[in-house]
Amino acid sequence: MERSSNRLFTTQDILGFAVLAVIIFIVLPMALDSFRLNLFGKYLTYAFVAVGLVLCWGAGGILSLGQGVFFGLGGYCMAMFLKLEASTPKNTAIQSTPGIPDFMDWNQLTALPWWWEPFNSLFFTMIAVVAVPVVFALIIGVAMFRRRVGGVYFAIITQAFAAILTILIIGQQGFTGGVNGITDLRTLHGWDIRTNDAKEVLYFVNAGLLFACLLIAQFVRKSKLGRLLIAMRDQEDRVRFSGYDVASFKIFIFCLGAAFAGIGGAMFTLQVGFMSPTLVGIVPSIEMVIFCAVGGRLSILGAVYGALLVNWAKTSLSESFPELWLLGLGGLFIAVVMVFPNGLAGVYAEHIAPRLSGLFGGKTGAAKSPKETPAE
Amino acid sequence: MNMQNPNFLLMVEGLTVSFDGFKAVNDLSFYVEPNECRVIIGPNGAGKTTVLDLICGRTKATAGSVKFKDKELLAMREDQIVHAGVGRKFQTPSVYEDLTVFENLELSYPKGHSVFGALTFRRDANVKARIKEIAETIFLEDLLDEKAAYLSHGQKQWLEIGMLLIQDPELLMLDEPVAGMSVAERKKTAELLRRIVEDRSVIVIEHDMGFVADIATRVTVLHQGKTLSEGSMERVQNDPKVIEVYLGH
Amino acid sequence: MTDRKIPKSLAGPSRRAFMAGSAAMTASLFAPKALFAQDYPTAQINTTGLAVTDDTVTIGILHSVTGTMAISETGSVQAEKLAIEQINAQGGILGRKIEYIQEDGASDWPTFAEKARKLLVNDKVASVMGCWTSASRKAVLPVFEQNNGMLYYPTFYEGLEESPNVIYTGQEATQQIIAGLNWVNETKGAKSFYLLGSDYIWPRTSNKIARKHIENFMDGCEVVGEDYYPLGHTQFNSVINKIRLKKPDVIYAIVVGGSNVAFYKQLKAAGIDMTKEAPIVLTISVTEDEIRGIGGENMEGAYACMKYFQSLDNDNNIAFVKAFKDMWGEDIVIGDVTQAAYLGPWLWKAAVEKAGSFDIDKVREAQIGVELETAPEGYVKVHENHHLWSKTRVGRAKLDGQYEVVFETADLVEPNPFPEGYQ
Amino acid sequence: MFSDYSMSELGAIFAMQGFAGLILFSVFVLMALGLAIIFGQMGVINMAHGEFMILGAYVTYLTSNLFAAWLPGVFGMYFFVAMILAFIASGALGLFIEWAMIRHLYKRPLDTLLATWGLSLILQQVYRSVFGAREVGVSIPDWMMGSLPVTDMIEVPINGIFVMVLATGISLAVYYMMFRSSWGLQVRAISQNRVMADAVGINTAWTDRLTFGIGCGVAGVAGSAFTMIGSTGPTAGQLYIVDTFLVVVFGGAASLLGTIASAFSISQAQSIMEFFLSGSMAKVLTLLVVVGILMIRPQGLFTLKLRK
Repeated sequence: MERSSNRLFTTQDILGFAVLAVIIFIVLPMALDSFRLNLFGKYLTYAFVAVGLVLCWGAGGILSLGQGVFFGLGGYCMAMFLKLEASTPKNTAIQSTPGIPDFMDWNQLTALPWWWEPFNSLFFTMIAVVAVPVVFALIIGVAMFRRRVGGVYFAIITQAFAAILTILIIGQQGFTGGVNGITDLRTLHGWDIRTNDAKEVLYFVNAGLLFACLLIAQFVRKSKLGRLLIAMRDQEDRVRFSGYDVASFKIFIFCLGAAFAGIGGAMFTLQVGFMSPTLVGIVPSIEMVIFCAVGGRLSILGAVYGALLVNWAKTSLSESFPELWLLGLGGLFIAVVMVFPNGLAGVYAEHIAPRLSGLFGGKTGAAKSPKETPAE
Repeated sequence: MNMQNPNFLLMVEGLTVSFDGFKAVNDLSFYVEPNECRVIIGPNGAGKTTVLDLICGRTKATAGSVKFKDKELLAMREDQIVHAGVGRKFQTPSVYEDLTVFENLELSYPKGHSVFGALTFRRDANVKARIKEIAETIFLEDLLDEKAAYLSHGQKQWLEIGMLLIQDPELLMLDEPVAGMSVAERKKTAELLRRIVEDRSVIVIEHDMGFVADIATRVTVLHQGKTLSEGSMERVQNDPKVIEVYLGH
Repeated sequence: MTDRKIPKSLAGPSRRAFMAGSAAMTASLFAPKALFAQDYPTAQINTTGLAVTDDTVTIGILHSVTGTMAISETGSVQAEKLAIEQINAQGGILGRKIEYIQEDGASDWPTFAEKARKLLVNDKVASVMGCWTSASRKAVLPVFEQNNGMLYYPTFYEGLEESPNVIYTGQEATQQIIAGLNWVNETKGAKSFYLLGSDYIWPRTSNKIARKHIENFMDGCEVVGEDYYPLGHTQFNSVINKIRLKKPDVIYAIVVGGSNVAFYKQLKAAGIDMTKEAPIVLTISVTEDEIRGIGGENMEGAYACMKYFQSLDNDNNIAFVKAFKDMWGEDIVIGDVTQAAYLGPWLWKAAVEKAGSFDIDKVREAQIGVELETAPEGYVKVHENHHLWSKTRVGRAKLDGQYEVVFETADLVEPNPFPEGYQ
Repeated sequence: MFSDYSMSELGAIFAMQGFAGLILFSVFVLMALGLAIIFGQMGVINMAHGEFMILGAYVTYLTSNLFAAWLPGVFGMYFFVAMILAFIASGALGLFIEWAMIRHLYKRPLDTLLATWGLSLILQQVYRSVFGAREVGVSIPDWMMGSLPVTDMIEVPINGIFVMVLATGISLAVYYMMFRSSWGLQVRAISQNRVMADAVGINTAWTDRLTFGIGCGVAGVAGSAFTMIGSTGPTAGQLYIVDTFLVVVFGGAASLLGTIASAFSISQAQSIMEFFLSGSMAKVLTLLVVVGILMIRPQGLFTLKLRK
């Protein structure tokens, strides 16, 4: 009675992970020049968020329109560390108060605010990158899920959080760099992150972290918790009356999504070289949902493809037809909802996988209904 | 009639809930003994389902007390009530349609109910054996790998009962368990219930009087949120107040 | 100002050139001193592998065509394209036609950084005309510094920056603020000021400089209130009430974008008639471009402090306005930033020709001290701090959406991005 | 902080500040009513609500140009024509969108959210292509600009009064339609029990379409009115969306009265705080308070307690 869904990896999962690994670790680095590779590295940072959304939204039915908040918090934590490192008294000698970040000096701050101090430590920063978003998610999650706020209300309130944080960051520019963000980041422990070599290294670090997150996500999906999430999405009351504290599961998965987003944000900062409130607001938050939806809201690997594909399309379309980009993106939103509700993964499972299995004569689970298509 | 009888499994006293002034359940009291099968009947809108909702924590009471094994349920969360030993089946079958029968039962298995527990839960031999055992009880042993969505209406009802049984509750509350079943399924369900009652108490809401007579130890008649009559099936059937309510209007 | 090395025909288009209509034809007719490519072998003038061929040189244009900033940046793109066309009509730079690659920053700062990198690393452009907001400039700045590119940045901005890889063709804050404040104090007798702005770095820094100047350098003057609203805010009745309460002589407004429209409409509706000048409204954020959205009737009587107005009456500007309208349509308006954007390609051309090379380092060196007599705003000169010497002017908004110039500084104002005593 | 002012000044200021709050209240009501109808009664999230408003604003712009060109004599009255046209244009687009998109998604409220977000992007680009990226200046008839002096210190803006009258009028009209017309009865019946409403012969498909259309039409009228106080550009609609949703959610989604009460409390809170704090902080605090209250009381201000 061994059931395939109880194993961490089915044959098909292994295949899916392997293909993605080959694409990310071998094909892209070989096919792309350093500039394009860095771009794809940036896209991959959004994939962290999209994978988190698959867990929250696809599996758990919790649609957060505020993932940008967590992405931003992670990114800002990293940016604060890098900014402090870049603001040596020597580099900032022309300031009235050397040794503090330039934007603080422009805003008449004469000393580093106390809550910036810990970000002198890389170790603390690495913890904060995950911990700060998680604590935020925990507060929001406890407040909302304990009171059984869900669905549309949750979406709107998380969206409001994105708006609030953006206004706050912009308004408190002496502490946050305001609308400009935290810019001109240079080195990580003396290692210049702006060189092409560094960017390549960062790409692989990023890809490695993404795979770690994918494995965690796969583990969660395949654990009993993963099945519980699906059960909760469809029959929340039944789960509750089977003796589960539904809220704690939702809080957990929301925090996990926030942690992924925070890591993504930190990697974004490292690869792009700055962090700004435009990554926090409502628009990027919703765009991250679309990456997830395009890939297939039920598929963690799909989320990665979704993030890569949409962003690649955005870059190339806006290079050649900037006017058309919004039309294309808008159309994509509508199409993915109305025509391909399970995104790329759904298309794969319905149309490609059956043919593949017919081709190889194997039985690779093609008969699965699209509604519960597992990864890939 | 404030009876502090330690032999009662469930003591409901002065239970009241009002929705914007409308008292759906009004100062209701009743007591359930161990191994009793209590059937609650009453006309539509009498508050039957609301009573179950109140006991299992789905609806918050305005006043009163619900004691289960001397523990006050009204102060507890739904999942804590379940862990205390109260199971609840809903009126419309609610099973996880996307999951298989096996997985449905597995999710109800009383282990790994914390976040960490669920992450580290392993499907070991004990779990499998227990699931198999329950599946036999609810006549679904051949359908373990079927998705719940493909079950018949009656089979879904059984599956939901099975999901409760696997937790081995001391008090089981069933809301119209035979609604929408064929005659054959009804008979099987009655047989199932009789077996269940052997080692636990059950509260059943039911309209089908034949079925009620078949299983009930005692019957409580609710009317406008209050107890109208209580006792054996025979006594209740002959109570003029009950006849008035059912036939008079 | 006597020692101008650049021949007039090189430094800018002549007025007659525009009137001839066909730009291509004018090149040979009116630019007798055009330089020929064969005099400048590519290998000599381009030693760092920029996108320069024997007959073309490629530059980048990097502005937002989509998103919220597209409203503001459109004018800059148009001005830059006009300048490029005119330069090409005169024979190009060192005999090479300018080609451009236009990228869309999409009002998104990471996209700006990404596109800047693309232009510099992949396309190897010889210079970039671009950016509008400070945030986009801050985002691309490290990219330009690391890859040694050259950015011509057109917007008036808060200062506090002096990058070797940027030429700031707009005013830094002191150039825009101080003369205007002095003027309103001296000619209108204004003593009390209410500072208002959208909540981001440029209005905040500008108001900070304004406050320092009012409090430290203007006798008997005071700031009676200071307020900031989020970008995109559309309800200003509360602050208008506060203004009534404080009764300032001057409302010093640095509101931007859609908020602008809301602010001036509501100001007028609240019965503050700006033509009566009680209080006076003085702004540094409303150019002719913005008035189109606000409506001339809602703006009439307000004063703006800029370096350029479309109504400027000099030959350079008359020709510029005509050429601009010929290219982009009769009903287009030209604001301060649009003019500054127009200067970008011309300043770069002058520097390249002075250096005799496209190499960034040589251009940078040559750029200092470059003068442009043909600028629509009048004569400008590049300061060694990479900003321009420019005049400050005050205009009064008219019903038709144009400004009437009521004041200009006698001399060019020195750019001072790190003003002592104002920080 | 009050010591600098005389009592009469303070009185006048508080009167005007109260009035400013009322204007903001009217603005919120206008923004939120259309959304409250659609979200409250149909459970559909219309993220393109702001773009429907902007459509109304563009219609007003076109109408003003038409009047200026062809009927300059009655230009002062164009605004009323424009509002009717705005209602028709936004309403018609709403009917079409319901038919093409929304009706397929009634069971997936989160998906309507995404699809209508896509719609909003498309509409923005369409506006940009048709009307240009710049804001358009809508000329307002002279009689609407300016203010009425009540005392020598208190002046009330006429467009503020106009917005208030309009908000009251539209609220009454919506109230009448919801609670006095057969359409309203049908809408309420459907929102209570769709299957039953279907069974008793209500044309649920058509009622839904009409509801969506009317909600969008009201948004169009709001957009038309907002040309008096705000900007009209392709992306201006985005400015309103968060505020609007919070007003509706805070009010308790199913209750029109709740929407009005919530618009009132949010506008007054914001208006009072704006007077004492910087505008940015007032905004942040208002949003935080609203979100905070929603966390404690997720069902919003007004809601019926229902048996599940």
